[in-house]
Amino acid sequence: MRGALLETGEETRRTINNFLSRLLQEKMVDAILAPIETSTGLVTPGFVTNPEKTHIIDVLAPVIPGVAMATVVSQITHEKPVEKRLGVILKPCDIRALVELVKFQQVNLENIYLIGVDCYGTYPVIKYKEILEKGNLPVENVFEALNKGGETEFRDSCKVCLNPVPIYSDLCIGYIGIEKGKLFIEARTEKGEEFLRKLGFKLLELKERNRAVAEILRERETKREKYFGEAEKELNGMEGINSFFEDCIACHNCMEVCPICFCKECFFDSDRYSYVNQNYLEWNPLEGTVPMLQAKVQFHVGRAVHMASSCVHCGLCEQACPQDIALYKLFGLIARNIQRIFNYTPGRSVEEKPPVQEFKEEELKEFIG
Amino acid sequence: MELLYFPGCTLKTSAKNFEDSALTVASKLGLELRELPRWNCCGTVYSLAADDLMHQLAPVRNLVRVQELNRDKLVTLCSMCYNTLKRASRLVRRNSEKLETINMFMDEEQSYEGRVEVFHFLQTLRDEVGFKKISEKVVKPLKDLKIFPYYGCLLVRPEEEAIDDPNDPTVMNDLLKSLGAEVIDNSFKTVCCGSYLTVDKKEVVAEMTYKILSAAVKDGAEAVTLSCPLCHFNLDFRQAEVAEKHPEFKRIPVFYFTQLMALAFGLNPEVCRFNLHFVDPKPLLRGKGFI
Amino acid sequence: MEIKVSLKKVKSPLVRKVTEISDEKIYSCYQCGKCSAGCPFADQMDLLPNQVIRFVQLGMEEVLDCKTIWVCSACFTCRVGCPKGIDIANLNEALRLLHLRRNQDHLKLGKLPREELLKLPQIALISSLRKYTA
Amino acid sequence: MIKVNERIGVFICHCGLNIAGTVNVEKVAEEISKCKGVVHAEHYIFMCSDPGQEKVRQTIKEKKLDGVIVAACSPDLHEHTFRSAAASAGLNPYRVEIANIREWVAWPHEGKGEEATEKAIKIIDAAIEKLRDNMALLPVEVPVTKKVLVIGGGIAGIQAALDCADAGLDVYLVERGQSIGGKMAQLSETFPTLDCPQCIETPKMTAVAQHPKIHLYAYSEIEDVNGYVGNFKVKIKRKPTFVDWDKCTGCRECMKVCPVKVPSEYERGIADRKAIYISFPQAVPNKAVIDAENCIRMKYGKGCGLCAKNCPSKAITFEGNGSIEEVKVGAIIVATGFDVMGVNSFGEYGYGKYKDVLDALQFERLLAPAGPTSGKVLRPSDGREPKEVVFVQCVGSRDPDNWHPYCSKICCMYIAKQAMLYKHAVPDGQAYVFYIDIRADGKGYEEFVHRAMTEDGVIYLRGKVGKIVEEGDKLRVYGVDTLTGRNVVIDADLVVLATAVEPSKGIDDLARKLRIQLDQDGWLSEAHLKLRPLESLTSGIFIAGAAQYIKDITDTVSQASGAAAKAIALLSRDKLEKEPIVATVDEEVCVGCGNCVSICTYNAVELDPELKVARVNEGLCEGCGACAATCPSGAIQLINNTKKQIFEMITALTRRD
Repeated sequence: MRGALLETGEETRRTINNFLSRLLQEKMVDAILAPIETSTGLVTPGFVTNPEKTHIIDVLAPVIPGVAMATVVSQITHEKPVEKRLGVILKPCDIRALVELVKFQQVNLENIYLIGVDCYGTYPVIKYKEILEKGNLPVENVFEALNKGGETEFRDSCKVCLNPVPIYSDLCIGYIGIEKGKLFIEARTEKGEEFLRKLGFKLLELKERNRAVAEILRERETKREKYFGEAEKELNGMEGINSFFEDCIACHNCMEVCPICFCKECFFDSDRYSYVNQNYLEWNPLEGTVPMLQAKVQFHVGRAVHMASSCVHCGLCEQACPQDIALYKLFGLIARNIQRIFNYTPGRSVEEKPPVQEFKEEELKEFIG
Repeated sequence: MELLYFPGCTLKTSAKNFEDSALTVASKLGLELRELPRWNCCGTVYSLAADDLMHQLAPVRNLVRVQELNRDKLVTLCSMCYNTLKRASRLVRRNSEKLETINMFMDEEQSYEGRVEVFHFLQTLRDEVGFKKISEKVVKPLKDLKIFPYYGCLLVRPEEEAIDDPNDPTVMNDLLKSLGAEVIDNSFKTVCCGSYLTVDKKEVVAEMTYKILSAAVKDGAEAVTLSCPLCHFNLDFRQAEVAEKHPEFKRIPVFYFTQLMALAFGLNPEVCRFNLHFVDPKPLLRGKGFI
Repeated sequence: MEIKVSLKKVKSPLVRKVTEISDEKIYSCYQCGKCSAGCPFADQMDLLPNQVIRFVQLGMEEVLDCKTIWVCSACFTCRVGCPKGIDIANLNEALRLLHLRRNQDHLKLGKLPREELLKLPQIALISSLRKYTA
Repeated sequence: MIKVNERIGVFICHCGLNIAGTVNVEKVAEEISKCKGVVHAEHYIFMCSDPGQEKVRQTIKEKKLDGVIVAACSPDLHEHTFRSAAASAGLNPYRVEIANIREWVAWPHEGKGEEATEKAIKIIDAAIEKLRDNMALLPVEVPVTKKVLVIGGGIAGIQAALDCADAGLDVYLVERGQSIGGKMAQLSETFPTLDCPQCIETPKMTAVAQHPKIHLYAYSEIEDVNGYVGNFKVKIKRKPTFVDWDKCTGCRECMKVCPVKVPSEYERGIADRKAIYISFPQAVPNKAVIDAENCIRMKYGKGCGLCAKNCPSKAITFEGNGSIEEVKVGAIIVATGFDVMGVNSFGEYGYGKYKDVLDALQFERLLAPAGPTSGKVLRPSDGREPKEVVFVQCVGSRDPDNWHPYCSKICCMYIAKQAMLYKHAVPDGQAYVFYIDIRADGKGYEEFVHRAMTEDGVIYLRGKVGKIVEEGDKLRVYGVDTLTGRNVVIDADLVVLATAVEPSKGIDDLARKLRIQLDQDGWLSEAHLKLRPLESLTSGIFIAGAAQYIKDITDTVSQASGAAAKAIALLSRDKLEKEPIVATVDEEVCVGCGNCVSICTYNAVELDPELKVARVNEGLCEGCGACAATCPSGAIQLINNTKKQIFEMITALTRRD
């Protein structure tokens, strides 16, 4: 894949933002949807239309506060396609979620240009705020922190993430496998290449990047197996799942932040779902105590069934849980297993049909015999 | 009533007991069995070959003898004679061309016209005398005597010549019942004893004898009855070989059905000529008080 | 062992002669095996009765050397049972006659022990001579 | 959810001893009578009998029931019976539910009475829970187009078309070949009567051509099918013939001068046809087509044109792209027939390599009086009369390991016929048939095979052929006769292979367009092998002839008339009533993800492009419930099978008490 190699020196964020300014200046896009810096130093999705104002954009911030960018794109394109040409900056998991939402007709990509960004991983919001408070972390220092083993503090889903590099976008801002002081802006589509050529970049290929990515993946695959292996042991059976959700307060935050939970009204919040709470009284009176878990667990298991085949492993559910329940451990595990069964990788391509939309006679042989 | 009767070779020699008992029993029933004058060998076994008419001359010649007397019925006692004469009579009746050829061969005889019907004496007893009449003649019912009626092949096969149902004949059963005997019936009653194999494969016949008799004994039979001198020889004489090979085998006497009739009718047991039997029936008969 | 089947074989003297002598429709046999199943002497035979017909159908001369045709007592159990109305006993007779008509006697009475000969009734001697000698 | 004044009656069937032999029906009735809302529970020896149904009717009236449960056999058998009974007593039929305690309980748990009884109670309990929320429904009414589409112009299609047309229905008969007639038209004579197809099929073909109600679309294919029972919209593609059929008189002058020879499909490759052709003398329609792939003028766009010059009616145009016509029909009969396995198989027999190894359809042409040899049996290689012919049965059939697991069914009979006809043609020749066993199960069939064996002296050898090797001008056939236990060698002049019969090529594509199913071997799936063999699982689409599974002519014609009768019965009504158990969408809740659209086999769901919500076409919906299962928000649900009802049923089944 060809792209442009940019000299950044110590000025990585500014180089990126200058590049984004030029997209606006040259009228290649009318607006950019990107994480922009808030007054507290965190980031939030926002539009930039003025090329002079791109300094507010912070694409490398190792944090995802609030909902996924894919959800934002869905909000603005679900009814009808955007009329202006919009460049959207997304992390790899965000892009995969976006691709899934396209398949569920929740996103319309007309007039949208996707600009992906490499992502080593992200901190929990709380942790990121702590770091900001301590050292006012500039972007360059993120890389340094990482070199010193900073990623041990990443969210669990990031530690075992197999997609540090976007797999679907027009352009990709890459730093993994690129020597210090440089950035590689890769063109993934003809449109992307056209952008780079119009901006006067010389296009070249960088093979060593693939090697670096492969190395990260090797390491993470081992970690991932170990992580889910432990999870499987811990969560085995209905007993395990019941106790896993004991402290759940049924706030449904996990659902709110999940990019794949796109329903208007959750089935489990609706009158279409009914569980007679009086039934608890009839449950197993021999043992003497009955926690009113059923409805809560049904919600989680039901939600898992709905989203597992398309789960992009962003881990936002876990970050959103006020009770600190390690939700990714369960949902990630279910998702991994189901995706394996159907040999389906969410976000790989918009052409690939999700399992819930397709019946194949030869599937699930091991279950139905 | 007078009936023309064809004795055949063996009834004049080793099966004299069959003939004597039959003649006496018949006269008791008001039948006169008049021996066919100038009878010759029946042909012994029916010749199956379609291209062989020579072997049909002997039986047809016997039929000519009947025709010469202006009679149209011939009765036999021996099953084999019955079969051979009957089949020959049917062959020439069905096939006028063959009859013509045969007649040409026998130019010294008058031409056979194909009218003679051949019967076995058991048919006469069943169809003309009737078992009711027979039972009326019984003075010493063969009470408690368990008898296995053995039909063999030639009374009942092939089906065209059979005197009874080829697979489940009952004529002798019914006769035995009318004599007051207890009938032991089993499916070996129509299984071939080995017939003429007795000459050069006597071990085969001995084995069949063993199978047939031991099945009957197992079902409780104390004696066998039959209507064929060859079957009689095989089932009676070959018991010696059977006993040699199967030490547990218990010999049982073999009667012609006419002998049992003579006993039941209270006739002089002399006509039964028990001395011609290899397995002596007298101890059994004495034990039951029939002699 | 391989057999060669050909037009020549099918039209061979064996098939022709057996048909001529027996007047049986040998190709009518569909090999159900009921003849063999019912034969009281099958265990003494080297070829089962149905195999005898099969050999004839295919013109296999070796059928003439089998023991079966000399073990058959022509009791007609096979004939009574045959669903196709074939008289297998008759077929065996035809095969025996193919020997006998060449003056190849199967039975030599002189070889039997004298005391046996004295015991045997006429009916046995004459019938076996009729079946086993020319 | 208990409703006020619920009045449910439960009727438990003994099914003789089928149920009562295992399930304690008395106890079931006793326990169920304690359920909330149940005002009546009884058991009876045969609920489906007249007195049984009468009990249901009586009780509905006397106790003013508003819901009925019949605990009996599978709803497949008697759901309709009891719904009708309830309806006649004034209860809405959809307020009747069946609890299957025979197939689900009594049969699988025979000998375990106590557990079975408990399970039966639970299943009835669950059915009651479902019943509580069952709505009273009226059937969906759909209009009817009184026209029929028949696909395939073989003897099955011909018969079905004639029967429908005679009943007054307009029939569109679509045949992809130049002529109707199908495989039957290729046969020499037919077993067991030895009628020639020219004598018995040609009159029917002519009748098709002349029938005012039949619209024949020869040289045409099905492009697209839409709609539903009573209301199908079908696009028929007329393939370009390059001849103006209005002008063509079928005089065949064109065929005389065409210089291009190609193997004739009708003669199955043992003789040639021209690039412009009419398939066979009795063809219907009697109109020529140009085979564009082989015609010089069509290939190069110039040159030749001899046919056009010779055509007295100036019908040959070399132009046209065909056309697509749309017709509306109420029913469809699929009669696409079969093909026989081709030359790319059976290398061990030299099929496709040795000229004198033919398949049986090729041999039919050699035997046919109007065939390329005028009925003389002559070897393709040297034109000599073969004196020894070997027929091999089950080539590719009953061979699950290499080819097809099924029996091709017609081969035993047509091989007996071919061997017999061969003997009639060559009285001094000999025919041999290698077979595994002979399946002659029709009227006069066994006798026919017997005749081949006995009267025509065909020698049957029980066994398969291992290989065939060319030796000089002979074919050495290595076989076995398992009856003698010997290997058999025959030096044959000609070998005929009864190659397996396969579903007609292109049937998979057609089945997709029709939304009907194929079985594992590619034959059309019937709705029920025993009880609904003429129907596909899609209402309004019927199956006739060998497309369902290979059949002989007798069976094919019977089934074609049967399928026609089905179609006639369907279209005898002005409106069709359809099961109201269909999917419905809560548009407030639907998020428009399209899962349901994508998963629906019947194309019954569409997304409203404006509102971005799913819409169900009740005419098309078969009530399978796949959409409801795939909808994450429960916006689309199946009437009377709502998620809520299913939850209540599960709760009832898992309740521990």
